[in-house]
Amino acid sequence: MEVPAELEKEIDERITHYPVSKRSAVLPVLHALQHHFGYISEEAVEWAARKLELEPIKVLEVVTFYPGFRQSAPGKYHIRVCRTLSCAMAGSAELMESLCKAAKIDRSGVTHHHPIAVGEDGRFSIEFAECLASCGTGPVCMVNDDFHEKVEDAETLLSKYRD
Amino acid sequence: MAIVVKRPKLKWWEQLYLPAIFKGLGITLRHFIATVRGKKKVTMQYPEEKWNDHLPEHYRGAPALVTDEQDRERCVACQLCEFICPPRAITIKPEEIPNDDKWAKVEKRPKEFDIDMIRCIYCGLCEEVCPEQAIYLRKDYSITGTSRAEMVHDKKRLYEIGGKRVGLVNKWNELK
Amino acid sequence: MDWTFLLISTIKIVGLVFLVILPMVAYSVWAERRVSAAIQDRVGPNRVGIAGLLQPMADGLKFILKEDFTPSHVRKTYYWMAPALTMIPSLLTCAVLPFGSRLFGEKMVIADLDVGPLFVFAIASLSVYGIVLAGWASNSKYPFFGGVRSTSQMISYEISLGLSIVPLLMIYGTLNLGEIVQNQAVNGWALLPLWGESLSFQGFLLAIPIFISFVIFMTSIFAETNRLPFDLPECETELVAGYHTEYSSMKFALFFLGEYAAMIIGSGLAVTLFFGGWSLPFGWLAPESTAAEVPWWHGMIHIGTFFAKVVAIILFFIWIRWSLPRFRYDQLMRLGWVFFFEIAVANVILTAIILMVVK
Amino acid sequence: MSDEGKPAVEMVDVQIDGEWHQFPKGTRMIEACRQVGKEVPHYCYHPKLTSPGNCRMCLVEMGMPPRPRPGEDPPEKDENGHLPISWIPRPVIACANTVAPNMGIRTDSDLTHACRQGVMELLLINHPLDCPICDQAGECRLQEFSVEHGNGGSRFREQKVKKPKNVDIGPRIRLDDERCIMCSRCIRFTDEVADDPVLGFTDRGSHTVLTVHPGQQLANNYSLNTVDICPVGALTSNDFRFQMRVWFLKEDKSICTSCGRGCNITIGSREDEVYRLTPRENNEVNSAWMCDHGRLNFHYLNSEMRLTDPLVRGAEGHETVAWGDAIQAAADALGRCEANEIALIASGRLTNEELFMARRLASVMKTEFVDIVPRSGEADDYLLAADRNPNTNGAKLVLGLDEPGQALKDIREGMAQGRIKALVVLQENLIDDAGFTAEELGKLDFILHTYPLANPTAETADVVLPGAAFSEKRGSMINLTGRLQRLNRATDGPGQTREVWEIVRDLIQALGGGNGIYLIEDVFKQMAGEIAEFEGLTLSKIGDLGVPLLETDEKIPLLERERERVAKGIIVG
Amino acid sequence: MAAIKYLAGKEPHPNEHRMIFRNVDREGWDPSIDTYLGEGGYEQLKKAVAMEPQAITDEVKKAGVRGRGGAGFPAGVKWGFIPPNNTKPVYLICNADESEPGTFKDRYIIHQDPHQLIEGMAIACFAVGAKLAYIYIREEFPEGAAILEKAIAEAHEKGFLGKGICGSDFDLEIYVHRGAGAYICGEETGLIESLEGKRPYPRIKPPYFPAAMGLYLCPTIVNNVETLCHVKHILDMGGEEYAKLGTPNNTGTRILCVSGDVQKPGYFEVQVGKVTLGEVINDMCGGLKPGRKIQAVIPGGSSAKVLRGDETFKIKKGGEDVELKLEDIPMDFDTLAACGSMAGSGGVIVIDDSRSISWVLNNINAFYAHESCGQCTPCREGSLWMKKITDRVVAGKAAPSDIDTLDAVARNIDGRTICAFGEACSWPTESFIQKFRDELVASTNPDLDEAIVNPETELAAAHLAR
Repeated sequence: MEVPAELEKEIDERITHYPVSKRSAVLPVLHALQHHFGYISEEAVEWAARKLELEPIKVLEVVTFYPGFRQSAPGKYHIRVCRTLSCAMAGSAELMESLCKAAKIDRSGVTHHHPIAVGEDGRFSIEFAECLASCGTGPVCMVNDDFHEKVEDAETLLSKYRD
Repeated sequence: MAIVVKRPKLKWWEQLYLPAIFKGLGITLRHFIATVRGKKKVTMQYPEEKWNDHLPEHYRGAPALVTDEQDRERCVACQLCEFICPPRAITIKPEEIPNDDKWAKVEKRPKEFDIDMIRCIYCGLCEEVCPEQAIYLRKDYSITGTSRAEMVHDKKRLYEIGGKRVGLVNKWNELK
Repeated sequence: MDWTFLLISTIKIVGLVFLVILPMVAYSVWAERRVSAAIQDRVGPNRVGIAGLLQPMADGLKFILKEDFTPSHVRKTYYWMAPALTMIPSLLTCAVLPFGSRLFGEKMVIADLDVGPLFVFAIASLSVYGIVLAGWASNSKYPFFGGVRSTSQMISYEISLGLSIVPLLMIYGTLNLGEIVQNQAVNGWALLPLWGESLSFQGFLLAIPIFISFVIFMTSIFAETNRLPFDLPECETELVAGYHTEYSSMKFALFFLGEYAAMIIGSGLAVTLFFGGWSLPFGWLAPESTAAEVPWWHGMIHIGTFFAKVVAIILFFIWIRWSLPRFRYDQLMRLGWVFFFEIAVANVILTAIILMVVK
Repeated sequence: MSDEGKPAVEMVDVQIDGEWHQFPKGTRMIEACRQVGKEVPHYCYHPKLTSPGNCRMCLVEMGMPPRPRPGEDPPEKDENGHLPISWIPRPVIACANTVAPNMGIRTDSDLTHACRQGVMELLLINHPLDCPICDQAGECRLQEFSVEHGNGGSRFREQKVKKPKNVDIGPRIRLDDERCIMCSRCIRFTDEVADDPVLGFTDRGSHTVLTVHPGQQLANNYSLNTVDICPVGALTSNDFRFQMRVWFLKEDKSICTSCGRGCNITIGSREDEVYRLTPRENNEVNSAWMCDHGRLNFHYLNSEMRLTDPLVRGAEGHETVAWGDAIQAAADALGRCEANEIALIASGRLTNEELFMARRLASVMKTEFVDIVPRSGEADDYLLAADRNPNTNGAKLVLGLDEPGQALKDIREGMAQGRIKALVVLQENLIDDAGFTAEELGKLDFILHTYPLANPTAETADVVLPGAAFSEKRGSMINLTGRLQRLNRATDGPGQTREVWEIVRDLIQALGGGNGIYLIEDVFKQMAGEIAEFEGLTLSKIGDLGVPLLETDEKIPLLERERERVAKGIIVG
Repeated sequence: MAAIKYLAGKEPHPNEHRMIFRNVDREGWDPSIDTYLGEGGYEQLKKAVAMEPQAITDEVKKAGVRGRGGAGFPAGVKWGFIPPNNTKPVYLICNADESEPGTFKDRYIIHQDPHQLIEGMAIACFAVGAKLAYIYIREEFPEGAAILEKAIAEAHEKGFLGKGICGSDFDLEIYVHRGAGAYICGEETGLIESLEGKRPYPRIKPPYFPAAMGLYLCPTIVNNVETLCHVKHILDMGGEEYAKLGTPNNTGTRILCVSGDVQKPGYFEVQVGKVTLGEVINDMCGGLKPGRKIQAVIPGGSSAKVLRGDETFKIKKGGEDVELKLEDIPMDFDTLAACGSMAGSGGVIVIDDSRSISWVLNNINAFYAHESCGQCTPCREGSLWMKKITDRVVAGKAAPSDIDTLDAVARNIDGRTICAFGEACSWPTESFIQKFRDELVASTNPDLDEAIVNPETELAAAHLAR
């Protein structure tokens, strides 16, 4: 795993936000790494641990706790569909189904430990997320960092990311 | 708790005990006559006649180990039978099932399992205590041998006597 | 030296003791086992020979072949002596028992003493030495207890035993057992006064003390022979096997034999005193006097009668054993000293009164 | 511990189950309850570790005096000066909360019982319930509290959460995640005490899994303590695993003899076989821990190499003889020697009593050549000491040695020059442990050697006697901090093994007549008469936790740190 | 104030009282500092740094503003908990980890009016003496985080942050800290742990009350986004004036987020207690979908206890017994608490009679089972157990007795956990069973009561058959 200098510089800057304890920077560092690499690999965990002078297990503990961190590579565009009550009432299950169909993703292998399903072509991956905090405009989903409200049609949504 | 038993107050003729004695003699005489006349027959002529067909369902014969229908050891060497055995007839040496074993999931099995049949009193506590339903009292009752060593049933012998016992054993459940 | 007397006596001793009493002992053991089995709805020994009749042989063989083991902690001399001391008195007592009238002119009794009952008691009580000695010599606690119990039991019941037959002696006026039997043969058995002289008011009246005597006598014989319900010297539940706990093989067998022999002699005495000995009821085939000639087949019948009666009494012994539970030791002593002793004395007086008043 | 010299601690009145007691301020509720005999069940709480309060087993009902509303009269005190208690409807954990003035605690109320029952049920739903296989069975808190507080049945009809089983997380430890109840004791131990934070939780919620970081191992010298503190069978010791059920083990209090620390231990044995050593709490020596090195250093006790009978060299090598003959042979040979022709090499592994007998022997044999074999290794910053002899201080005191090992050089020199003709070696393997050579020893006229195991030195000895090992003898030792502690016998040695003091006593007797010693107590009595430091003591007065005997400036790093944490109130201690 | 024009179709309802949301959906409004300054931005900060910090706290106390995060604890009182003899640094954390299902107000504040938050935070920091503050923003708002960071940089530039703010000797740094998708980080001690770089396991209280032992074991104030925004307005209006808004003890305005089965879900800033639930649903949200009836309402985020549509509530108000219908409940803290629920975070979820109650409960339980941190036993084991039971209820594989088990499990969690998550996850179940037992039992199968439904046995049998 090669961490580009630019990224490392950004990470170092982030670390300065926590003058009391370097350890606090675990989340920002991991976010930066995930943003760059798409997921947090074992090496990334160790790199972060070295960077923050922590035992690797302390970083792994954090990585595995948060659903926001992925330990396996997602697709180029990672879709998160809200499944919590308001969105579910607004039809997020149907949305998930149509998205999977449109992006050709098979979610049958999804388990608690592997919530992410990646499409055959690797372009799209998808998972259910808990509340994305836009309950009034359900069903909602996020594609990478883009937020989409009142998603009616899966194809329209995906077309924006098909290049 | 102690219970105080009140002795019945006896009449004077009862105190002589003679009526009771004659009554008793009468009873034994009746049995004697009945037996002599061949009216009663309980005794079985052992080696020629055997009980095998008449053994009750829960007859307590020799204790033995059983496998399940896939020939897997049910015993996990928990040593509870060794603990409960009143005459201390059972000796178990547990071992770890090696990781490459087909049944490694269960982790533990008996390496040695000896029941000293000279000591065994056929009480059945081992069967009762077994959490894996691995030890059963079978119907074998004529356990003989010509040396003390021969009377100690080892694991192999115990499985020979025991045979299979069908039924679900949760510990093998791969999904668990 | 009267060689004929010696020869005949030897024949009688050998014949009676070795050909009759000992086999009888053996077979009473067999009978004990078979009868007890029958009473308990079992089969009993039935494998050796027809109906297990050879079982006593097998047992005997086993006893003989077993290792004659002497524990290291015993007092050896006395330990060895004890079984013999139990066996011998039992066999000795049979010397005075008239087991028949006459056969070929010879009295069917080994020693026709005039003090028959006294001889019996004197010798029989010697057997307690064997038991006491065994208990003491074994040098372990259960035999010791057994021995001690045996002593006190013997002493207690010897008295009532002796006193119980005094009424009979008073009635018959003789101590010669042969004459007592002859008397009964002619004048009705002590317990069956239905012919001869006993068919009188006094005769019937005397039946009362005689019956009392009989009960005391029989009970005391049980106690004397250590039979259940008075087998406290060897009671298994408390003392393992009592005085013979430490014995095995033939030495043990001697105790066993002695015990059963004592039982047979006791039965013989009971038969002689209360059931008219070798005589048949109602004076059938009874000789006129002890001196009278008896045809040989009469003699044979008399011998047969005697042993038949003995066998009946033995069966009664066995029957009692498998019917009644064992006494507690204090109950046993109480029975002997508080009841039987007093009753026996009173019985003597009662007999005396009857004999004097009702003439 | 004595509280003398410390400022008086403020005491507070606390009502526990209706009875008023006094406790120093700052006492944890759970400890207060324990002190008055009300055991509060708990899993995560450990007095030597921080309290995260996560198991929720120690929930109790708590109450405080009512706080008057503005304008209301303050509540009145009763005749004993206690305020009424208004009970808080929500239960609180007893492990992390401290007592407060006029506080009320109910450990036996309906709510408390309901909480315990509820927590037990929840702990058990995803627990595999494989007690027959699990090594912890018999000393499992889950089992114990389930019997005490569980409701006896399960309403759980779902499928249990599946987690990794039989995970190899270190050379000495095995992990079963399904059994884990996430009390985090092991994590806290490795973080706070062992300073080797390799354990951690991954994932979350019901799926939380205890793990070591991939590629790392829980391998520090204190790793097996995690097995001790694991309240369930999640962590098991590879060494003890499946060897013996704990309910068969006879437990005897003793001390570890693998280094000079003298950690207090419990020896678990069955039928004269030692199965495990576990630490025993002693806040002056080892807190509640011990090192893996000491813990596993007992397998030689059950070894096939054990000497079982006295041996005397005959025409065809060593022959088994009776004890009396062996002692007589030794006495004959030693009796032929002049003063200072014999050297006595005792051992720092001997008890004071044995050393005392050795001292007697030296004076009977009229020799000045007395020493022990020093033994050292690397010390760590926790418990393990550099001095690997458990009783160096005892040897110094009893034998009067200044510098152990000093006289060894003289002895070797004397041997080389032929001045020393005979050697008495008590429980030391000179060839392997003290650098002696077989040739050197071969030159001597006579060697008497006692040792538990067959060894090269025994090969050269004329009389070889089986001497008892540490679990097979009674006696006392003085650890590096100068504390006199007691060994107790847990097993009988194999064959005809005898304790060294018995052997030496018999030898002295054969050399010079009776000495009035029949019991180890007699030895101690005579020792107390001759050595001032032991005056007034007896073996039984030493007690299970030992008594301070000598002043040394030895510090125990682990204890120092622990005391610091106690002072800060982080842990109870 | 000149009339503010809002974007077409997003005009506030006449019943609204827009204060925090004044600039949300406003025509010509953007989140830049210039726009903000143009509307009198940072004036209050300037005013504040000239005041005594204690005076600000007093104003806030006077205003009686209650925490908008869920618990409704008065913010001023919270600030006052910092030990008076404190020598350690003080931290302020803005809790922007808005994860309560049904709540979505923070999103709009952060996205559209970040400077309002920053100004509020700066004032609060000044009041409590904090020199370092963090905005803990949830991972799902990447855009919000960027906007905030940009806003912070702008404020820095203009001297509203950094050293010597507005000419005073007050220094302040605010950093944005992104979470990673954990609901538990909304719990203040969990948030602090997360911010310390650990697993967000909530701490035990006592001894870890944040105001005394918070971030890095120093006094720490954790406030919700909306709460901090109010600070600015309190200073603007003055505490007493502010307290006149709303109803006594339930002062100010609050933002209600309505979702679920209504015609027009959305957000409404209203004076606390001045609007009833009925008005919110029927009036502001345009009522239910045609032909539907209210089956249930969750009035304060998914962890609030559910209210049944046809329920009536007997409560005491001003010493009098009143009976309220669901529609008549005023949206304030105290009345909702008296009705057995809570105002919580202001997320109102309306459920009409087309919904299956067991499905709704299952969805909520799945959320809490997923979000349980797993630190303490009852919630770790219980939340998943509840979810598994409701899974079966939904699948029709449950027996009526399972409903009792479900209730018992919830009660085993309630009140016995380290943090309030225990209540959050058990209250929905408890209240749904209390109010909709018949509906839940109706979706069970009484035949299964006797049969021990143990999937393990079934699975094991299937495994053996292989």
